[in-house]
Amino acid sequence: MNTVLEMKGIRKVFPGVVALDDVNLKLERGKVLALLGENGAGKSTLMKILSGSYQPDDGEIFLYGEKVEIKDVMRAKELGISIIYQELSLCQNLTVAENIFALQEPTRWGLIKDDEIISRTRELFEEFNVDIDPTKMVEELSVSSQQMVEIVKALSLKPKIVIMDEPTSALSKKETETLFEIIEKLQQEGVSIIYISHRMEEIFRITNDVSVLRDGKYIGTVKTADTSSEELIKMMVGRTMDNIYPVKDFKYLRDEKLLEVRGYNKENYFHDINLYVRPGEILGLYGLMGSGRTEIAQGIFGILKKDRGEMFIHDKKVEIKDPFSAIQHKIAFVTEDRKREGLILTASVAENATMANIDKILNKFKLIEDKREAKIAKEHVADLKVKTPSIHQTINKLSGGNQQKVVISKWFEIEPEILILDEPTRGIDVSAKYEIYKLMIELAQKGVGIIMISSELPEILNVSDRLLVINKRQIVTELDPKNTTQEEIMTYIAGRGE
Amino acid sequence: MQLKKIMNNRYFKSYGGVLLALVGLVILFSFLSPHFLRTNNILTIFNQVSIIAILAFGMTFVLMIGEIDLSVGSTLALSSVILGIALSTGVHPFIAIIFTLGVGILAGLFNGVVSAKLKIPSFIVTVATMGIFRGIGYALTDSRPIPITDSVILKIGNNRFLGAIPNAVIVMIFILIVFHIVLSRTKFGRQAKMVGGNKVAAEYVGVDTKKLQVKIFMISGLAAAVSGILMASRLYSAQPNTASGYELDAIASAVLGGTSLSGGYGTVLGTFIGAVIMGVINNGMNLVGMAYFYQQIVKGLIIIIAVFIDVRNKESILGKK
Amino acid sequence: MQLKKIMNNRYFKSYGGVLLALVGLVILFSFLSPHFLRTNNILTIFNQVSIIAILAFGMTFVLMIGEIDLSVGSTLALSSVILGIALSTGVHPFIAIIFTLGVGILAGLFNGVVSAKLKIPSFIVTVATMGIFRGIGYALTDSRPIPITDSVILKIGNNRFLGAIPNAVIVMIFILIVFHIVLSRTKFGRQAKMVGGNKVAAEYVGVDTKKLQVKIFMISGLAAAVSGILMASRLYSAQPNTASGYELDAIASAVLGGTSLSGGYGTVLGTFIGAVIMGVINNGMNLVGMAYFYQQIVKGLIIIIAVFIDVRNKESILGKK
Amino acid sequence: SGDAPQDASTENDTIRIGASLLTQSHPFQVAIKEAMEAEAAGLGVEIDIAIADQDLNRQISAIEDFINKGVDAIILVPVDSDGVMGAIMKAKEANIPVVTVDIKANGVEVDSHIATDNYAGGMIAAEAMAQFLEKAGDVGLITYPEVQSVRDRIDGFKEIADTYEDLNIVIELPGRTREEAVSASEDMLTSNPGLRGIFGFGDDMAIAATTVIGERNSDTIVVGFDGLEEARNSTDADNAFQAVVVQYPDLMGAEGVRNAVSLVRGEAVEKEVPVTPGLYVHGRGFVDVEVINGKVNIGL
Ligand SMILES: Nc1ncnc2c1ncn2[C@@H]1O[C@H](COP(=O)(O)OP(=O)(O)OP(=O)(O)O)[C@@H](O)[C@H]1O
Ligand SMILES: Nc1ncnc2c1ncn2[C@@H]1O[C@H](COP(=O)(O)OP(=O)(O)OP(=O)(O)O)[C@@H](O)[C@H]1O
Ligand SMILES: [Mg+2]
Ligand SMILES: [Mg+2]
Repeated sequence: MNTVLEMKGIRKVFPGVVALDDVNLKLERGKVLALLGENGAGKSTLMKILSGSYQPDDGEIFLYGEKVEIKDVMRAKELGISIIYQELSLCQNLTVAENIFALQEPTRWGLIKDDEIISRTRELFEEFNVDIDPTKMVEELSVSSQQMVEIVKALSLKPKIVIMDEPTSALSKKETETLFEIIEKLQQEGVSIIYISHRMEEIFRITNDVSVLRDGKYIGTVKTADTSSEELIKMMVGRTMDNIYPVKDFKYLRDEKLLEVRGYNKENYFHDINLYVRPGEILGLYGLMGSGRTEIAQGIFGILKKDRGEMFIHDKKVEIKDPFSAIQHKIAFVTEDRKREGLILTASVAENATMANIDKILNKFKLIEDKREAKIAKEHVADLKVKTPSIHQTINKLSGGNQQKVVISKWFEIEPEILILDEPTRGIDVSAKYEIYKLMIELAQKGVGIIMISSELPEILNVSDRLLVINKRQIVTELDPKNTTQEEIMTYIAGRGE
Repeated sequence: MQLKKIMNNRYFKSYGGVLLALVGLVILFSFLSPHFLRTNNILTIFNQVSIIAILAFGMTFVLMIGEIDLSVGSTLALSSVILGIALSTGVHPFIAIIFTLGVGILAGLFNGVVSAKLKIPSFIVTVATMGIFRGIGYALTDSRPIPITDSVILKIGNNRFLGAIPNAVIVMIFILIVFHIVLSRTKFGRQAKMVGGNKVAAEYVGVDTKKLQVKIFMISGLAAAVSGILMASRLYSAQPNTASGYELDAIASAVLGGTSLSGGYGTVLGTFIGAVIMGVINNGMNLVGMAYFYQQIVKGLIIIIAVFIDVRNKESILGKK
Repeated sequence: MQLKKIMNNRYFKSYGGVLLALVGLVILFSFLSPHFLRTNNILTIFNQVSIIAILAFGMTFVLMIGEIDLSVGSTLALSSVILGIALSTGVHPFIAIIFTLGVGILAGLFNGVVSAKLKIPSFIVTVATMGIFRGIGYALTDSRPIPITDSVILKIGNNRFLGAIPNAVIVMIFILIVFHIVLSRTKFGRQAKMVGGNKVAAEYVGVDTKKLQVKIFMISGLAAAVSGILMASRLYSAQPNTASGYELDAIASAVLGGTSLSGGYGTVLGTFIGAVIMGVINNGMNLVGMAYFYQQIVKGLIIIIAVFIDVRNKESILGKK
Repeated sequence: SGDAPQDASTENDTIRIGASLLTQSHPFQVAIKEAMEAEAAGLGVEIDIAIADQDLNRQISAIEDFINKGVDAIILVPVDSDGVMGAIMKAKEANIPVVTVDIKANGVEVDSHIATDNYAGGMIAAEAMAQFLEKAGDVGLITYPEVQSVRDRIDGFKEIADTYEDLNIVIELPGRTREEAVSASEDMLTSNPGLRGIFGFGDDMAIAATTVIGERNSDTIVVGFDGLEEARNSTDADNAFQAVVVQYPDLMGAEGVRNAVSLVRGEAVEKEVPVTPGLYVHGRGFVDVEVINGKVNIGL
């Protein structure tokens, strides 16, 4: 008997939402099962039921053929189930080692043996080929390092089943490779893995089977080897999609510099940045983790204060000293960390959608007009197919991908001329990605200049008109995405060394 | 179903729980005392509540952005001392009022600037200014009350509008309406809500969070100064030792009314309901003639129960895990 | 460089700022009063500080998990009343002490259960129990102090260990060491830190956050009861009206000592330094003979400055954008 | 707004009195309260007692509630002499007689006022201090400047102290509760090692000073105020506590209720019932005192 886990007839209802309806799942020993579905399909909810954070309204779970009740997180751990959550869940105020050994600390006379925690963390990092200082505070780490800590933390328990909910969305290329090696090793040790991702190439590379959910319903399971990306998309979306990337049939509208940055510099953050973007052009920024792309964007947007350099918009010199003045100059910035920088989690979908330009929802008495707000919010929800029971739903109740859509949509309200997107499609499903690309093209058609930061090479190569490669906080080269390859790009980065 | 429709109404969601608690209390006390439901007593309750309520209206703004203002009682006292001093120099009462409001705003400015610009937690800043403002009030008066004799000022807190509704209640309702609209319907209020929900995200859409914080403390200071004027009038004197401990009542009113202490949620109208609950408890227990110790105990229990009803109500509407 | 090494030391990072503020105050007052630096006065300061400090040690746990306990002053008073009553029934002082500590823990249990299990904000719960516990204290004594005559109890707060160090200081240091170790070195303390840093993450790891919260309020109640015993002994009587307003001093001590009000950061040792700063301010101003109003003003300003130094110090070490 | 009293009389015949007291956290005020309750029980009248917690606004609210409830008479220990005026005027508008106890009301006439003269009491304390110290020496005061009655005592004390050239008040520290008074005493003895006397505005403060002096083996003496049992016992004992000015809260409380009842029944009462404070001295018990024309004579 090779079946490790079976979930049968799982149902879970949230107010206004049937998140899961009669869902089945089967996991084999030493296999990687992909769980696929659009944003809000119920993947995370199903996994939270398996890991004990949610209780199902109906359905049964069998482990090694025996029925089990997973009443809380501790129980799941005891049963050998470990999870890497979609949202980072580390304690920022503790060190790396303290996070990894949370609740498992070795003690002597009731006192935690700090030295042992650190040395054992080192051993774990060596085993999994991770390079992070165990004594560092988590708040000092980059997002991707935090994600690696999260992964090691889940594996430190020597689980039989590991759930990975979009583990790579916060990882750079190099770390993604490390993760794949880890997965391979785990498989050989007989560990079973449930793997959630919106990146097709990953699914085909590392998984054995694929189960698909749509709108909380179980659609089916196929062998990865016997299927194609088209078929999977059809199962997910319910229809065929001819193209993953919409066609942009122009490079730019006018050969003029909409935004130009000359000699931007901030010690320790970015050096001698020269770049420009034309109306209707999509400029891609590619680089490895820590290469400083986010910081460059933050510099342009006035969050990081440059110590040298000039900026021109429509050839006029401008001084951007804070986000307010950036917005005054019609610059919009979709940040990469939606929870920390993008969303008001306590507010509704409507309030989040309109927050970048409140003036737009004021009536002639300068008072907020509920109707205007609702109209705008409904447009956004419809345009980006945001899955929510109502525009008044508190946004933290939405699935991750749907939250991301709202984060992007809010910037449309300032009618930006320059749009900076930092990892805009992180955690977004294929059809929504398509919608976002289409939106970018529509904006470009209207003359907006777009700067897109992405860690996904296929995306950056297909979507951008011009590509800048960033390494060590500098621009190393400019490439034409239509006439280059992934390999060529990597040589610019690898060539310069780490 | 009709009931379900009501239950799902957005306003019922916001206020349902506290209103329920309030109605419960009113029913309780009208059984316990025949005097409770008389028009005159109702007006008395609103009058008694007015000072705390106005403080709490200002406090709602402060709590909304996730900060706290423990200095409101002291600001109230200082303002009323300033009013007393100004009047005693013989200036026109109108000028004296303007001046007093100015001092209240200035006190708020100080709290706001020190907390926002020097990045000191507002709890600490306002614990400190709680002592500082009161100390200044004592120093200015040598800790003696200043009698208020000006008839205009005395009318504000003691007369009744059209012979029916106490002026203080009119003032309170006026501020209630203005503050409620500002918080729930203006850009400024929306920004405050954003800052309370996620400061970084608010900064990224161009909100100057420091300036906003300063303004919000100024609103709280202004509210305290208005209360200070009402207080001086009601007490026929400016008392430097007045209103100590009122900060906690103001905060409790706001939280009873559904304002979150960690920011992001709250309405001025809810705070008003919260303040009325506190007033009904105090008045009702006095009418019943309950002994002092038991008043303290019962008040505490009622506050817990009222918040519990509200928490339960929100949960049952919003659902839970 | 040597200095840089010191500046980067973990302990300097934690305590550097407050210690700097403390040293500054000590230098200031030793210039202002020739009596300030005498051994006996230093011991007096520690003795005077002991009660607030012990409250603040318990408060540090509560603040660590992002909650607040405003009832500590009332719990202190209630505990000391219980001690007085127990002694007056003639039980052995040892039994009376155990009983008193039990009541303190029970008070904490109530706060913890109501806030954690009923999901009512601890601010509201403890504002309410602040009134409830004190009301009970008044009701039990009919608001009259109970004289304490038992020699064992009187020794606790008034005698000196080996004729030199006041017993209350010994008790304080003992609790300081135990609490510091529990918070910084045990699993329990680590869980508290996790809950304060990221409650959801702590729950995902399997921390029973509710149970933890209950325990933490019990610790705060225990600390208040210990303070209550010292207080009764020091005053030769159990006073139901004692220690009102101490909660703010306790919180201020903890925050001065680097504890964050939003949870996740803080040490008991830091809190101790904070409490000593408060004690030095009070004692120093008394020695100088400063008038009452100015004491309030100056104390407020010093608190702001001390926290500012600490904030600046942390910023300059960690660097900023 | 004048309909309330009639309601009450039609509802039942027992006389109902509302009393608003300064605080419950002070034994002196507790003694007043208990005397009132005892007297009311004896006279067969109902009494409702509300505690203002030293908050004038709360006191006024309590009076308003009494008026709405339709009590027949109101007894007050005013939180503040000036500030209570408005509330008293409201009571008068509603035709409810008002009696003040312990602290008087300014700017408005009440039907009866029963009180110790705190100012005179302060003078007596200073005179006693001067006698014990043979008219010379440094003296410290423990004060509570926020409270009117305490200010009166301190002012009275200062008036007499000023008449003795060598009797110097060198320090005044706040000590609003017994524990604060302990710290204040410690600190004033530290900074003034030659201090010869401490005046505590209340029993708690005097007792606190006495214990601190005892711990330090100093020969400083203490004079107190209020003179309830605990303080008188301490005065009798062999320690620093030499004398205490005695008030008679029980007499004042009882007299207040009696006058209130008389007023309701339409009987005449005395407008002013002054209660001269006494002086209780170590080893002597009560001694004769008299205050005339700003001079104090003590039968020591
Ligand atoms: N706590 C909650 N309260 C209310 N609704 C919820 C809650 N959690 C999830 N939902 C809803 O349940 C549905 C499924 O959400 P879930 O997070 O499982 O989606 P997902 O498949 O993981 O999507 P994504 O790819 O965007 O992460 C969504 O419609 C979401 O809005
Ligand atoms: N000391 C720190 N404290 C908090 N966050 C940090 C710290 N150092 C780096 N980070 C964060 O880590 C992230 C990654 O670093 P960086 O921004 O330099 O790389 P990047 O090119 O933007 O890469 P990516 O977009 O893949 O994260 C950034 O978002 C940065 O804000
Ligand atoms: Mg998900
Ligand atoms: Mg980045």
